Amino acid sequence: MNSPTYTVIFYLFAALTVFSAAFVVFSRNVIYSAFSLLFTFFGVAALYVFLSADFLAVTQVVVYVGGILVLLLFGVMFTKGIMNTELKSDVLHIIPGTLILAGTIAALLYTFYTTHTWKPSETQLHGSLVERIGFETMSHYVLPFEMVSILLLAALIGAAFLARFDKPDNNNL
Amino acid sequence: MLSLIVFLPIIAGLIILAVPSSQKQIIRIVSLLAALAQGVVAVLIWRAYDPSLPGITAGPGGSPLGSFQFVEKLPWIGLKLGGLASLNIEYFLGVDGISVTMIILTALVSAIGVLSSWTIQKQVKGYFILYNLLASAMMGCFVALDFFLFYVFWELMLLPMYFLIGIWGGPNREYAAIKFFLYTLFGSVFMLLVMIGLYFSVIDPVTGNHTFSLVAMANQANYIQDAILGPQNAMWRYIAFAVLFVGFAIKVPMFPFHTWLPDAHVEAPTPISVILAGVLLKLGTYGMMRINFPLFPEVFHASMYIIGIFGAINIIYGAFCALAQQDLKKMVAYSSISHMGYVLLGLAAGNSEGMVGALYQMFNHGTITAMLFLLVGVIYDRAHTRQIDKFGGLASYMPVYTAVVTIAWFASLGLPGLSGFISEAFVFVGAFSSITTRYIAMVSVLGIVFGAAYLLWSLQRVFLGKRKADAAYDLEIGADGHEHIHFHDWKGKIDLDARELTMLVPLVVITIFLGIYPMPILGMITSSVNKLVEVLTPLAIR
Amino acid sequence: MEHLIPIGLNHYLTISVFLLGFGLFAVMTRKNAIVVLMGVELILNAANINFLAFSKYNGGMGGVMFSLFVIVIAAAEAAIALAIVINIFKIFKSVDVSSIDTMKE
Amino acid sequence: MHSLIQLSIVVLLLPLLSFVILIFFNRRLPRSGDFVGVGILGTAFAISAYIFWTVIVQTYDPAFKVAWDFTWIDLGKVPGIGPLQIKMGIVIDNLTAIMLAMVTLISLLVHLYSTGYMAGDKNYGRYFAFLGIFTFSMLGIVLSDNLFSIYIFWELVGLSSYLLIGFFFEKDSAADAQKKAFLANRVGDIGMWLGILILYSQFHTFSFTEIYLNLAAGKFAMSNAWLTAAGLLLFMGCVGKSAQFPLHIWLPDAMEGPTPVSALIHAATMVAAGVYFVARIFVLLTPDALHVIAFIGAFTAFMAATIAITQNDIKRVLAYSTVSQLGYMVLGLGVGAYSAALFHLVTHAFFKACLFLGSGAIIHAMHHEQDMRWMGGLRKHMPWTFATFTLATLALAGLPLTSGFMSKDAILAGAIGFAKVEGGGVYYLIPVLGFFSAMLTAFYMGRQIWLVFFGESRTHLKPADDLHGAHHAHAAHDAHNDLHHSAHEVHEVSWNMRAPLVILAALSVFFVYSPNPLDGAQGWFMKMIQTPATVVGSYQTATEPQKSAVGSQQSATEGQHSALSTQHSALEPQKSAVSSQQSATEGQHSALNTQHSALTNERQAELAHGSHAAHFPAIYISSIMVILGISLAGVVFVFKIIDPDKTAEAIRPLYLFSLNKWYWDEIYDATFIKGSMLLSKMLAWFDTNIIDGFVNGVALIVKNLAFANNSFDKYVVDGLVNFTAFSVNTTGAVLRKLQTGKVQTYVVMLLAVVFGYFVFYFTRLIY
Repeated sequence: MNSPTYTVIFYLFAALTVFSAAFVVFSRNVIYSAFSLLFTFFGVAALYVFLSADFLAVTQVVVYVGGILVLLLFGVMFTKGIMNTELKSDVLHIIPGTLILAGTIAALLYTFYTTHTWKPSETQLHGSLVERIGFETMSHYVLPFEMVSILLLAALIGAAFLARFDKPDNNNL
Repeated sequence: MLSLIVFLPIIAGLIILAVPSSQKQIIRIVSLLAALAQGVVAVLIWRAYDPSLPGITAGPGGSPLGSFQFVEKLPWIGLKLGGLASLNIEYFLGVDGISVTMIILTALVSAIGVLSSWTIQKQVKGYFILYNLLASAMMGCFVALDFFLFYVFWELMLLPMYFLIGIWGGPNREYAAIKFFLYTLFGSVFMLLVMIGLYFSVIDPVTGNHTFSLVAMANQANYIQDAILGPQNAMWRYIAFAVLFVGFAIKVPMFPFHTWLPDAHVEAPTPISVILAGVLLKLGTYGMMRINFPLFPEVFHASMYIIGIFGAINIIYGAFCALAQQDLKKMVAYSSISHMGYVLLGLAAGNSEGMVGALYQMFNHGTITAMLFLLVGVIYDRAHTRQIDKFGGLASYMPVYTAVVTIAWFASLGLPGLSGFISEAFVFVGAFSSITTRYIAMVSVLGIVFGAAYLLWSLQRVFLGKRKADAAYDLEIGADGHEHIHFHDWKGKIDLDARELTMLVPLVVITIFLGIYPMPILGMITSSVNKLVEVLTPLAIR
Repeated sequence: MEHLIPIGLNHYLTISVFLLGFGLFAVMTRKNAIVVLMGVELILNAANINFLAFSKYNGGMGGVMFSLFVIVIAAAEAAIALAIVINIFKIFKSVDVSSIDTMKE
Repeated sequence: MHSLIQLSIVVLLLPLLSFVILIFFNRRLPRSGDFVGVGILGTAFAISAYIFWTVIVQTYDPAFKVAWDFTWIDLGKVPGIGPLQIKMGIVIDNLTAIMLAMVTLISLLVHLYSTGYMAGDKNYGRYFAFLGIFTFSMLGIVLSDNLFSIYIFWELVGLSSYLLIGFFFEKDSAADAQKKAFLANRVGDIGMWLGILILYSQFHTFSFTEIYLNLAAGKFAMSNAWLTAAGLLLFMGCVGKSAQFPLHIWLPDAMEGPTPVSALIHAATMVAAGVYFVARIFVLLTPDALHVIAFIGAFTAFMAATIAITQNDIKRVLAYSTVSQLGYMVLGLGVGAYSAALFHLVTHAFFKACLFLGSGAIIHAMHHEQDMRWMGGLRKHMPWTFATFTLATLALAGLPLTSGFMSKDAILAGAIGFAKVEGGGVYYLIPVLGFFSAMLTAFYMGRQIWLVFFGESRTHLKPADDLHGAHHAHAAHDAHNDLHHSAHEVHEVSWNMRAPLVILAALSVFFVYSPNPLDGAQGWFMKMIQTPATVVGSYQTATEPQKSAVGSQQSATEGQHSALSTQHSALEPQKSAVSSQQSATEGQHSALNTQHSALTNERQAELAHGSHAAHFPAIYISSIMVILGISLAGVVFVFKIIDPDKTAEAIRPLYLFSLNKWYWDEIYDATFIKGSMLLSKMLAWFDTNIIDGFVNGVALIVKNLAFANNSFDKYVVDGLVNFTAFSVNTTGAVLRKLQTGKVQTYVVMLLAVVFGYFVFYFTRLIY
């Protein structure tokens, strides 16, 4: 499946992801970053499709785009609503930040491209994984699955508890 | 079953962790329930125990199942140490006659201790969590058959003890706590070295690997000939024995390593004193019987005389020091030094009578000394002093208390009909029957007289006669025209109240019953002790 | 140029490296707590990409499952984090992370 | 199980039952439940009287014996020994039956008496409970068939004596006395315990019969000296319990207890337990041990008699006379007059109990006045007491027609015979001391009778400052009344205190024991209690040939061997099982008898013969001595020919020596008590300062080293110190900068480090 269209589409999505991610980071406006994060997530989802993990792609879209991102935006608006601070957010120790950013990226890329000893195995994943994910979830990963669900429940309750207002003794939380 | 009895208190501790610290009553009740459950399991073990199996060494075919009971054996830590060797440590629990009595004792004393902790008001949550941790560690020491596991529990015991003395103790508690801690740590460091040495000199006959299993170590055939602690290195074996012995002797405590005991007791709160004297001291002698002697039988046989001399010194020296004390609790502390001397003497005898006496003395000293410390705590709660000359004539005003004290005191001085006598008698019978310790026994019989002397003297000064001029309580004429006493800022009952009676009465009953009919305990230990004696006697004499 | 086509493992890794770098950068530099959270999300996505890529080219299901769990946990984390942010605002009257230095001394 | 055994078990447990009932319920029961004690003791006495009847009167057999035992402790299969069990058991022979009846009877009478004497005490019920546990443990001693259980009950008797002496524990004197008694007994007990240990270490058994069989079979591996030592150590128990010199000091102080208690415990039963015990172990005592015992007994008898002369407290006179009489019994055992000594034990128990109860009646009537100097003239007021007291006194003094005469005379006869057999010399000291003490006894008892009952009441002579003596709390105000009209207040005691006096007095007349008032040997007692055959004769013939005629020695040893073979045959089944125990004991008892006949233990034979020969001389001498003593008392106190005070002045040192009880208390206090106190103080000091000091010292040394080092730095390399301080400052400043508290700064650092690692890694990778 190395048709040029495939490659082109891949590069499109890759670029979308990376640039929007960069925009997320570098834009000064929280709202903008939030929206560009939306594109990043879409791009990642697309990459998941390329990685033949369609189920995950859907989950990505549903959870991230439908959940987290809305949550973030909600938080942004929300905080804006209750607080009248401007949405510009300035930065601190920018120099070490950039240095480390560049350094990390460079180092990692260097590693990848110098030590290219990846040996792709013969049995690669193909096609849709939904069924296998279902099997795995119910067979191998049933315990993590349960634990994760409990964790999620606890997290939601905790979030609700933490975020509630009108308790005067919130200050000691 | 054993895992259950070991980890019950820790579970209780976890539950307590979840209880908000304001709910003191719930915390207390939870740990009381845990202690009672532990007691129930102990009773089950006692009933299900088969006294015919000897224990000590492996049964037929090198497997412990033939001789130990309730065995639980799982691989626990298996490390490849590269060039050195592979470190395989087992989670190996089991019970024989030597440990089953101690299990019962531990369960009993920890339950009593929880009851007497009821009056602790300061940081109840932390106190009971530490207490339960301590209880688990003690129980673990008694059931562990893997040296490494034993060591883990042994060290695990120190920490809670340190804090329990250092936080809930008396005025001079930090000093006492750190002293206790350093002393015991000093001992256990050497124990660690010997443990490693033993590991590399013993081969498990079943698996063929090195092993920490005490059962395998107790069989001299499993030693590598030219290993560091193998049969050929006599000198190293002597050194290892001495070092290990010191490690345990500190816990006993044996003269001259005993000075941590009086301080620790005087500073510790009553329940901790009860635990300390009731169970922890036994761990020293238990360690000797389980580890020190059967692993180095020939060294033990060579050093019986010295051990006996130390035992005699403990007996007489402790009695004399107790005679001179002004502080009631300190006197009791020295008395327990003296009584542990009997255990040492019985062990030194190296024959069945002596060993049985020693083991039985360990049990009885656990119950009796627990009683003594509880009683001292009772009077301390009321009068806020333990100075003997601050009392006098209490017998007229606290009859029940006096009666219990009299029983406890006489049990401690070895009155026939109470359990202490039988054990002391057996210790002497054994020590005299073995030619090695005959003259030592003849000397240490003096301990009987001086024991009676200090106990009766304190009894007279505290309870008999009339109230002293500077006593810690006042006389007043009650409504019924009789004289009563009242202690300053003590609101409760003057005589023993219900809680104190529930602590004391079981101990009294046990003391009397075992004094009249000792077989319930002796029947369990005899076969193991006979086996142990057989292991200890060199082939030449056997 | 020939190693840009066909699409191989390195491509995905590269993307994930970029996402990771940006995420780190956000976490390091941005003062607005919410942007910091976004950075965290980016990092998580980078990790996911790695997982999936490796599991695709290795043929195992482990990576897939793991990234699934990562997504779930990310959701939980986002919820909690936002709640925390709101609390932070309640206490410090701002979402400026750099102004929250009560741990100092 | 033999029916007698069952009955005896019932007798043994009844007093314990009374103790349990009374200690728990005395507050709830009417009259504090004294009727419980009396009733239960009555039952016990009835049963033991039946046992006595069956054993002594019906089966009139000197060798009567039933035994029964059960396994108390099972030590399993002990390496080197084999199966090892410790048995508890009961043996009933004539001696046991007699003691049983005697103990229960006296205990019953004392219970009855106490209902009058102790009436109105605030711990009335507890008192009877203590009497119950005492009786229980005393019966235990009597019935035991092995050393271990005897030791157990021995100590229990000590406990109950402790409790009863200190019954008025508010009095410091009582508290001291009880402590003293218990400790003195303990000293004796450890000796006894060591003796038991010696025997056990040889035979791994505590049972009398097995030990004796093994001994007779020559299984005693240690040297003969050890056997003597074992005998003497066991005798130490008797020394403690029967208040022999040098442990006699506790008995007079024990009079701090209630008077009935003194009668029961410290005159009749408990102190006699020592003698009983020596009788039980009599057969294993070597001649050397017996010599020591005889001398100790004689010395004690003499010393106590001399002390008793000058005492003024009515109870103390009796106490010392008790010590003296116990000395007689021990002497009798020592000289081999076995049956005579036990005979004296029984007779003495009755008349001494009578004397104590009488003195109790007097004290009761005199409102707790115990000093004989302030009594007098009680004859008219208390006729019953007077009559019984006098009769008992005559028995104690050993006048003919009384029980005391027969027994004491038999002992003295034995002493003479002993001296003859041992070849005179120093051994004649024993009979001499004995006779002299007989005279002294007569003298001080005459003095007591006179001071108490005759003359006029001297209550008003009492100096006022003596009122607040060591009497009861309310003695003082009572004595005040005595000052004015005591004579009218003194009156005869009530019936429940009178009846015991009468019964006991009746039991101290001769015909109870023997038809012939001059010869106790014709009585049932001396016929029933016969000297048992010693089991150490073999060692004698082996080690000390000169002791026995060499001529007959071979025959002796041969006969003994044959006896041993018969014994083994009897020994084997006896080892087997509990069921066959009784028959087995019968069997080897006969074996012992055959051994007795075969062994021709000449020493005992000669002793018996000698004492028989010395019978009539003893009668004459002792009667003369007694007459002398009484007449002397009369001369001094009745006819006032010699003024006691002047005599006392004349021989003041001797007088003081006797009045202060030979200064034993002072000596012991100066040596043992003070010594051990000092030692304990020293050791405690050593403990806190040396040992603990060493522990703390180590820490201190380390600390001081650090300090020294520190000061060195400070004063020598100051600049270095300054530089250190400076550098520390700067580093601190820098580090503080780093520690911003901002999360992101930390993240930056972290990542910087990670990145640094990358760099390091790649450089290493490249080169």
